[in-house]
Amino acid sequence: MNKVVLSADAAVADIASGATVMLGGFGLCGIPETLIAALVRLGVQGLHTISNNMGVDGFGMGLMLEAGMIASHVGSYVGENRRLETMVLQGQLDLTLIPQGTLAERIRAGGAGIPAFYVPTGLGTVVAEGKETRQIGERMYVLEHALHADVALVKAWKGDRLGNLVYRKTARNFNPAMATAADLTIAEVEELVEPGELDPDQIVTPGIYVDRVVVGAAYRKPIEAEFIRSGGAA
Amino acid sequence: MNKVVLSADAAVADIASGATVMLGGFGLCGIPETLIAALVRLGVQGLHTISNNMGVDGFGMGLMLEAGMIASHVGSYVGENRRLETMVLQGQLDLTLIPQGTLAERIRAGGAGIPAFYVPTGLGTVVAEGKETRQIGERMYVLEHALHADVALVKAWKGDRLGNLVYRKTARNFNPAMATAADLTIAEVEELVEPGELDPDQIVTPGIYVDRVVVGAAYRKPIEAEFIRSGGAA
Amino acid sequence: MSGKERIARRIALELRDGFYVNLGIGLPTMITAFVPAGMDVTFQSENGMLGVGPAPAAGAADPDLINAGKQPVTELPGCSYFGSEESFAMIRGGHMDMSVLGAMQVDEAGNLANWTIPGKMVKGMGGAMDLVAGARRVIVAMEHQTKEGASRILKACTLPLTGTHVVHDIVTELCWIRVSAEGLVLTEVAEGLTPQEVQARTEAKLIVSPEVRTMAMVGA
Amino acid sequence: MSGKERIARRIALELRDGFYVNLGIGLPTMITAFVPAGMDVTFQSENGMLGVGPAPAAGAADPDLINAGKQPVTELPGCSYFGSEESFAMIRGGHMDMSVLGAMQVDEAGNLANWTIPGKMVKGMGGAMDLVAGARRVIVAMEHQTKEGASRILKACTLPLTGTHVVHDIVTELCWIRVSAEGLVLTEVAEGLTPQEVQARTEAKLIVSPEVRTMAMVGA
Repeated sequence: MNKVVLSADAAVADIASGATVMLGGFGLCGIPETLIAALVRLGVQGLHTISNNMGVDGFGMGLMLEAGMIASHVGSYVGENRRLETMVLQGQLDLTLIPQGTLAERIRAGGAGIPAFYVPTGLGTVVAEGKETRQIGERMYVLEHALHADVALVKAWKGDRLGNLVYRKTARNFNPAMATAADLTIAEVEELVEPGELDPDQIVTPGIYVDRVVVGAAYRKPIEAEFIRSGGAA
Repeated sequence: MNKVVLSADAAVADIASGATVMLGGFGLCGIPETLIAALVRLGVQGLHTISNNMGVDGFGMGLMLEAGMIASHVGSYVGENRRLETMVLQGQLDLTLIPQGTLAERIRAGGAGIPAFYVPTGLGTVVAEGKETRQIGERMYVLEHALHADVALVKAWKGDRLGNLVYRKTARNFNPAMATAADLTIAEVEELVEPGELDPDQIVTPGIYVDRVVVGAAYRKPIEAEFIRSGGAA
Repeated sequence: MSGKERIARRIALELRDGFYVNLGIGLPTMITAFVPAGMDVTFQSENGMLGVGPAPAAGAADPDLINAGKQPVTELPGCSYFGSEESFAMIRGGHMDMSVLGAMQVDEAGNLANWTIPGKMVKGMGGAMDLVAGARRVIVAMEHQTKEGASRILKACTLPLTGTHVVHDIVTELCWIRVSAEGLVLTEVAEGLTPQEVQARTEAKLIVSPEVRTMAMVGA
Repeated sequence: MSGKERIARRIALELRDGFYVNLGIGLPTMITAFVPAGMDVTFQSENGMLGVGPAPAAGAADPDLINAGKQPVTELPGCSYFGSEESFAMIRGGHMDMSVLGAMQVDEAGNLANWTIPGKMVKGMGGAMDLVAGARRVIVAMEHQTKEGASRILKACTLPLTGTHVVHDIVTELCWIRVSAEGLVLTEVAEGLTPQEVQARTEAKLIVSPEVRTMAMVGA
């Protein structure tokens, strides 16, 4: 079994316009840089993206925004995108903001065969508008539904050709949950290792969740606060 | 911060009769042998236990059964306990059997602030009797509620005095989920290491979930199939 | 060749390269011996392992490394371990290509009963209800009749169910049956048997496929 | 000493040995500098880390190691990393002893607004709604009034809420307020101020505690 695809362009080639795509990362940390670049080159349109943030002007998903590829977005924080602000205000992009933990749990649920679940988060706020609420025990809760995607693009530190993945420090974030919640999961890794090199007790994403593995290259990994301060010229 | 308690007896000393207690392990693999022995010595009564199995006659939770400490049990498989069979048939113990995956997820939910969730498991069977069912998308689902305990007794491989834990092979099983789902979590470890010795990327149970750490000793770790075959004289 | 071995060899034909498969305790476990050469199939054990290897050599058993039948197993390169909550997220979330389970009864609606007999002691369902609810394809592997000669393939199960409308295929030493919206379709019969002979040993009504053929099997 | 520093030093007094604490971006982060000597407090960052250490030395930043404010941080011995789903399971599940957040408005019912101003661009709530719903104790740390001199402690919030009935305590440079079922109880006032002076700068009605005293702080 060999899930390694030799180029990022080949790995994303069958992603269709209009697809729902999850992208891992928190801020610019642990984002699939290589796969995003390939997706921009592919030039698909009308994507429905799910990602905690949306990059910054000039990097990460910001490049997808600039390419006009995104029709709608579900995330929890999009603070640093001036272009996004303009697009939303002009009605060019449909933005849904939801609490970060609810986002993470809805994605996990999408991978775990749980169609819906109750949370206390957002009760009495706009987040709960139009949603079922109910008392369980002594407290009120909001019903939230699973999120599932056509494609998940995730970034790991090391991986093997069976799709087993490990992550490094806070670059883990949404990547493992998203890897479980799509029909097609493509992982980019910094280092490809042989099956058996990753300690089986330490594998975070078992290969069953991963369809394709791409070795990324030339990681920029800008630190968001510094990147923004320098005007994106890092 | 030092969560290490010097003896298992001291670690369990404040567990009260009538408490709800989760116990990690699958079969006899990864069970808190040392803490079970201490609990039997403590001699509390009327415990409500939650554990996938219930040991075997003469080992693991079988010792608690023999001590008459258990009033009720929630689990998924109790196949190898002749004493349990007798007790249930004589009405001495209230047994609730639920699907293994639902058990695991209900425990995770108990630790994760999710009071209830929907699953496809058990629909149309006795497991769903008396439970809400509802259509979500094209399929019917059953509403299941979180499980939470007064005390969780878990078994890890290595741990540090901050309560960080790692597990070994299939001895992981229910231990990490249970560690999150109790007011008081007591972990027994085979080896105590210094904080920082466990790679932060590899910690499975972060210390926040663990209140007390005990170093276990003289592990017997019988293999269930062989233990039963030899009449418990292993 | 025993009937059980014939069943295992037949199901092995359904494996595909890259499949992730969960095998129930007992008969289904025999399938591991018949994976076609050169084919990569990854076996899951619901107590928390992917990449389950064969039984260890005598004396080499590791008590921390067991399968869902509580028997010692070994590691294959690239295997991984995870907690029960993750293992069943994987199962319930539809990530297993195939689940093969034993049964006491199956019926025309694809209902399955394999976990309890009322009045006798309840042992528990373990992971069976999760597996049938979550796997992409559920194959029942069982001997066609009870030791007393009663049919296990019924018009309607009489024992408490493990799942409703969950079985995709039924394989016995006598035949292959596909569960369809129209009912049970007999697609293969064991060598030397006729569809009529299989029907005679089956309570449920079998729809004989126009393409019914002789049961094949791996390595036979 | 700035008002913000006084707030951070006052909240630091609420820390206890063994506490696990999540600090919001901005003012709350300043509390890390005032943990009493010899006290073990573990800071969580909701992007997936327990045991967050101070900022790295210049040039030593690791882009894979950031806090929820996307600033580079360092590891402390015994730290751990986990995914977002686990991080928020931890938060929502009631495992954080304390969460300290900034606010734009708080009101007499303990409602909090800190994530959006309609008409201006929506940046998103990030993890704030999860934190106020899940932490055992939620402390709001903010300057008492807006730059324009308007009260941030209102009879009822006018901005979209982050959570309802979630705030336990409000700390400003002027006072400590405990949210109770009866309303907002003024328990401490900054040195040199009277309860009446604090009330004059506050829209919400303050119930002056019979034991009202001067605000203390760590290391002051």
